[in-house]
Amino acid sequence: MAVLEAKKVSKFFGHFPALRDLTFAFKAGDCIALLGRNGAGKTTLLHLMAGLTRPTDGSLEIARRVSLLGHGIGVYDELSARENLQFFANLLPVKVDVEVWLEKVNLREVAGAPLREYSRGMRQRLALARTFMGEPELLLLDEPFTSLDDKATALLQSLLAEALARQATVVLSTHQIPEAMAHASRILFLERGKLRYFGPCPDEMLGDSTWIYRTYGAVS
Amino acid sequence: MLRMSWTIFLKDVRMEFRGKEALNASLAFALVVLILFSFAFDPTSEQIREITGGLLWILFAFSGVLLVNRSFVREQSNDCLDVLLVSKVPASSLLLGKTMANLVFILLVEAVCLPVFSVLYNISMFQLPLWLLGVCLLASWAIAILGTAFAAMTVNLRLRELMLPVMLYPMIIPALAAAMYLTNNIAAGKVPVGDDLIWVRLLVGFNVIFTTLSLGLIDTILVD
Amino acid sequence: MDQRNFTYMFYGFAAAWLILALYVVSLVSRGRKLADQLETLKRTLSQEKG
Amino acid sequence: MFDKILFGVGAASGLYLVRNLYTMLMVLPDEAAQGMIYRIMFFHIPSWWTCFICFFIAGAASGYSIAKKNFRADSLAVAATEVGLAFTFVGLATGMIWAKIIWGIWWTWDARLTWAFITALTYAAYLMMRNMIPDPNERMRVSGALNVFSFASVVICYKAIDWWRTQHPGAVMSFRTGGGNIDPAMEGMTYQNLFAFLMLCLVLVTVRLRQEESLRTLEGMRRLAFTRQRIAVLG
Repeated sequence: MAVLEAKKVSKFFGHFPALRDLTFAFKAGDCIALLGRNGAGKTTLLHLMAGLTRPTDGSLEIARRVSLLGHGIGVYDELSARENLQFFANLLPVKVDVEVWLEKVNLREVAGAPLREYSRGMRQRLALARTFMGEPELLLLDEPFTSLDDKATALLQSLLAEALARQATVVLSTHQIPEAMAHASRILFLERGKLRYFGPCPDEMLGDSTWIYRTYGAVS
Repeated sequence: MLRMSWTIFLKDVRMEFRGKEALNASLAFALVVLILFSFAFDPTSEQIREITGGLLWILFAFSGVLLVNRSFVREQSNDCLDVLLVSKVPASSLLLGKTMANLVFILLVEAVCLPVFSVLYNISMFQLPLWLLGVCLLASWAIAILGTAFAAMTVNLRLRELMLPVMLYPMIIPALAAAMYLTNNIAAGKVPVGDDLIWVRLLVGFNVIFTTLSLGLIDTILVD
Repeated sequence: MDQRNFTYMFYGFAAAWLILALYVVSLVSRGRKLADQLETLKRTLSQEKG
Repeated sequence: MFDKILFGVGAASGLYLVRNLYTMLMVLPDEAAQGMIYRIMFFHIPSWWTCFICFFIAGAASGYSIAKKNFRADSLAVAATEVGLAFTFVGLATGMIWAKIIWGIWWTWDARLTWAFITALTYAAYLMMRNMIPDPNERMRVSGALNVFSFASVVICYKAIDWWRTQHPGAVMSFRTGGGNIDPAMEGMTYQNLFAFLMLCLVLVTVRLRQEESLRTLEGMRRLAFTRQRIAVLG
C-alpha cells in the first residue's frame, strides 16, 4: 500500500517548468532522502507532497495525515509551548496528550512561558514536537539538520528512529550526502526538475559525496 | 469544519490579547481621530447630527483595516500558514475563524468609540440599542469578511499595508453607505421603517454575497 | 451660449480621442519594449547553449 | 498575417469613427433642448457600453482562469480590464464636459458618476495589484479572485447607488427616456459609434492579450536563465 503515489507529475510556474513528469511511489516505512542542487525543485516537490501546491499535470495521491517541518519552524512566538501544542493537537484528527510531548522534548518546566522568551534550541525542540505528534503517516522535513543544536539533533535522531519503527514514511530534503546516508533507505535525486535516480542508496555514495551527481546528473 | 474555525478563532483572539499590539494601535488611532473631528467642524452645533453616521463609519473602516491587516501576517513569521494547510485545515475554515476573530476586534473598537463619541459630541447613540447592535454587527462583518479575504491576497506583497485599503475601500462602499444612513437614523432616535429598510436589506445582501464569494475563492487564493 | 456650447463639444470630442490615442501609444510602446527584451533574452539563452 | 488583419480592423475602426464624426457634425441637426453639446453623447453612451462589456468579459475570463488554471483566460482578463478602464476614462471625461454645460458643474455626486468613479478605482487597484506579484501562478490566482470580487462589487454598487436620488438623465439611452422625441437618426448614430468602439476595443484587447502572453514567456525564460546561471556558479 503506497503512502504517496505520483504519476507523471509536473509543476509549472507560468511557463517555467519547476518539475517535469515525475513518477514514483513511497511505501510505508520508507525513509527517502531528497537530493539535488539548489533550484533543482526539492522544495517545490516537498510542497507538492504537503498539498501546499497542486500539480499542473499528472496525479498525486497523498496519505491522510501529513506533517511538515519547513524552513520556518511553524509555531507561534506569542503563545506558550503548551498553547502551541494544544492548538495544533486540536486540529489533528486523533487525540494527543500534549503533556507527554512536552515531557518528551524536555520543555515541561517552561511550558507556560511565551515562546519569544525561549532559546533557539528550545524553539527547535518545540517545533519537533509539533511535527512528530499525532503519529503522522508521512513526515516531510525540509533540511531538518541545518542549524539544529546538539540537543535538538539528538532528539530529531531518536524521533526519526521511532517514527520509522512504527512504519511512518519520512522524506528528508538535504544537499549534504553523509547526513542523508545515515538515515535514508532510498534516494530520490532531482536535477532541473527531472527525476534522475530513485532507488536504494548505492554503496558508491558512502565515501564520495559527488558520486551521484557525476553518475546520474546530466549537467556537470 | 466549524470546529476547526472555532479553534483558529480562539487562537487568534488569544494571540491578539497576549500582545494587544494591533488592538491598542487601532484604538489609539480611533480616539485620536475622534478628537480631530472636533476641529473639522463646530462640535457643539446641530449639524453634527447629520454626519454622525458618516464620521463613525469612516473611522471604523480605517481602524478596522489596521486590525485586519495583521490577520495573516501573524501566520507568516514562522511559516505557520503552511503548517495549518498541511494539517488539512480547509482554507474556508481558516478564513471563517480569522473573520470571526477580526469581527470581535472591530466590535471592541466600536464598543469603546461609541460611548466616547456620545459623550464628546453630546449625541446619545444608545436610544435604540438593538438597532445599533444589529447595524454594527452587519457592517462590521462586511468589513471583517472582505478585509480578511483581501488580507490573504495581499499578505505576500511588499506594500501590503498600502494595497489592502486601496483594494478594500472601493468595494465596501455600499455596505458603509448603508451603515452610515442607518446610524444617522439611529442617532436621531428614528426607527428605520418603510423605504429605509432597503438599507438593511442592502447590508444583509452584501454580506451574503461577499461571504459566499470569499469562502468560495479563498482556497484559490491560498493554495497554488 | 452657442459659442460656449460648441467649444465644449469640441473639448469633449478631443478628450475622447485623446484618451484613446494615448492608450494606443502606450500600448504600442510597451509592446515594442517587450519585443526588445524578448529578443535580448533569446540571444543570451542561445549563446549559453552554444 | 494575423498582424495584418488586426491592423486592418484597427484602421477600419478608426476610419469608421472619422466617418461618424463627419455625419455627426455635418448631417445631424442640433438637438432642440441641448443645442450642439448633445453630440458628446455619441461618445459618452457607447463608451459606457463598451466599458461594461469589457468588465463583464474580464470577470468571466477571470472566473474561468482560476477554475481551470488557464493562463490565456487570465491574459484576456487583464487585457479586457485595461481597455475597459481606458473607456471608463473616456466616459468620465465626456460626461464631465457635458455636465459642465447642461448642469453648470464639472462634477456632481450623481448616482452614475459616483458609480463610474468607484468602478475606475476598483479596477485600477486590480491592475496595480497585478504588477506587484512576481510569481505568475500566484498572480493568476490572486488577481483572478480579485477581478471576480471587483465585478460583483461593481454590480452591487450600481444597484446600491441607484437607490440614492439621482439627477442623471434617465436610463442609459438618455434621449429616448429623457427627451421623449428623439430623432431616429440620432439613435442610429449612437449605435454606429458603439459599433466602431467595439471594433476598436476588440483590436486593443487582442493586442494587449498578446503582450501579456509574451510577458509570460519572457518571465519563464528569465527564470530559466537565472537557474542556469545559478547552476553554473554553484556546480
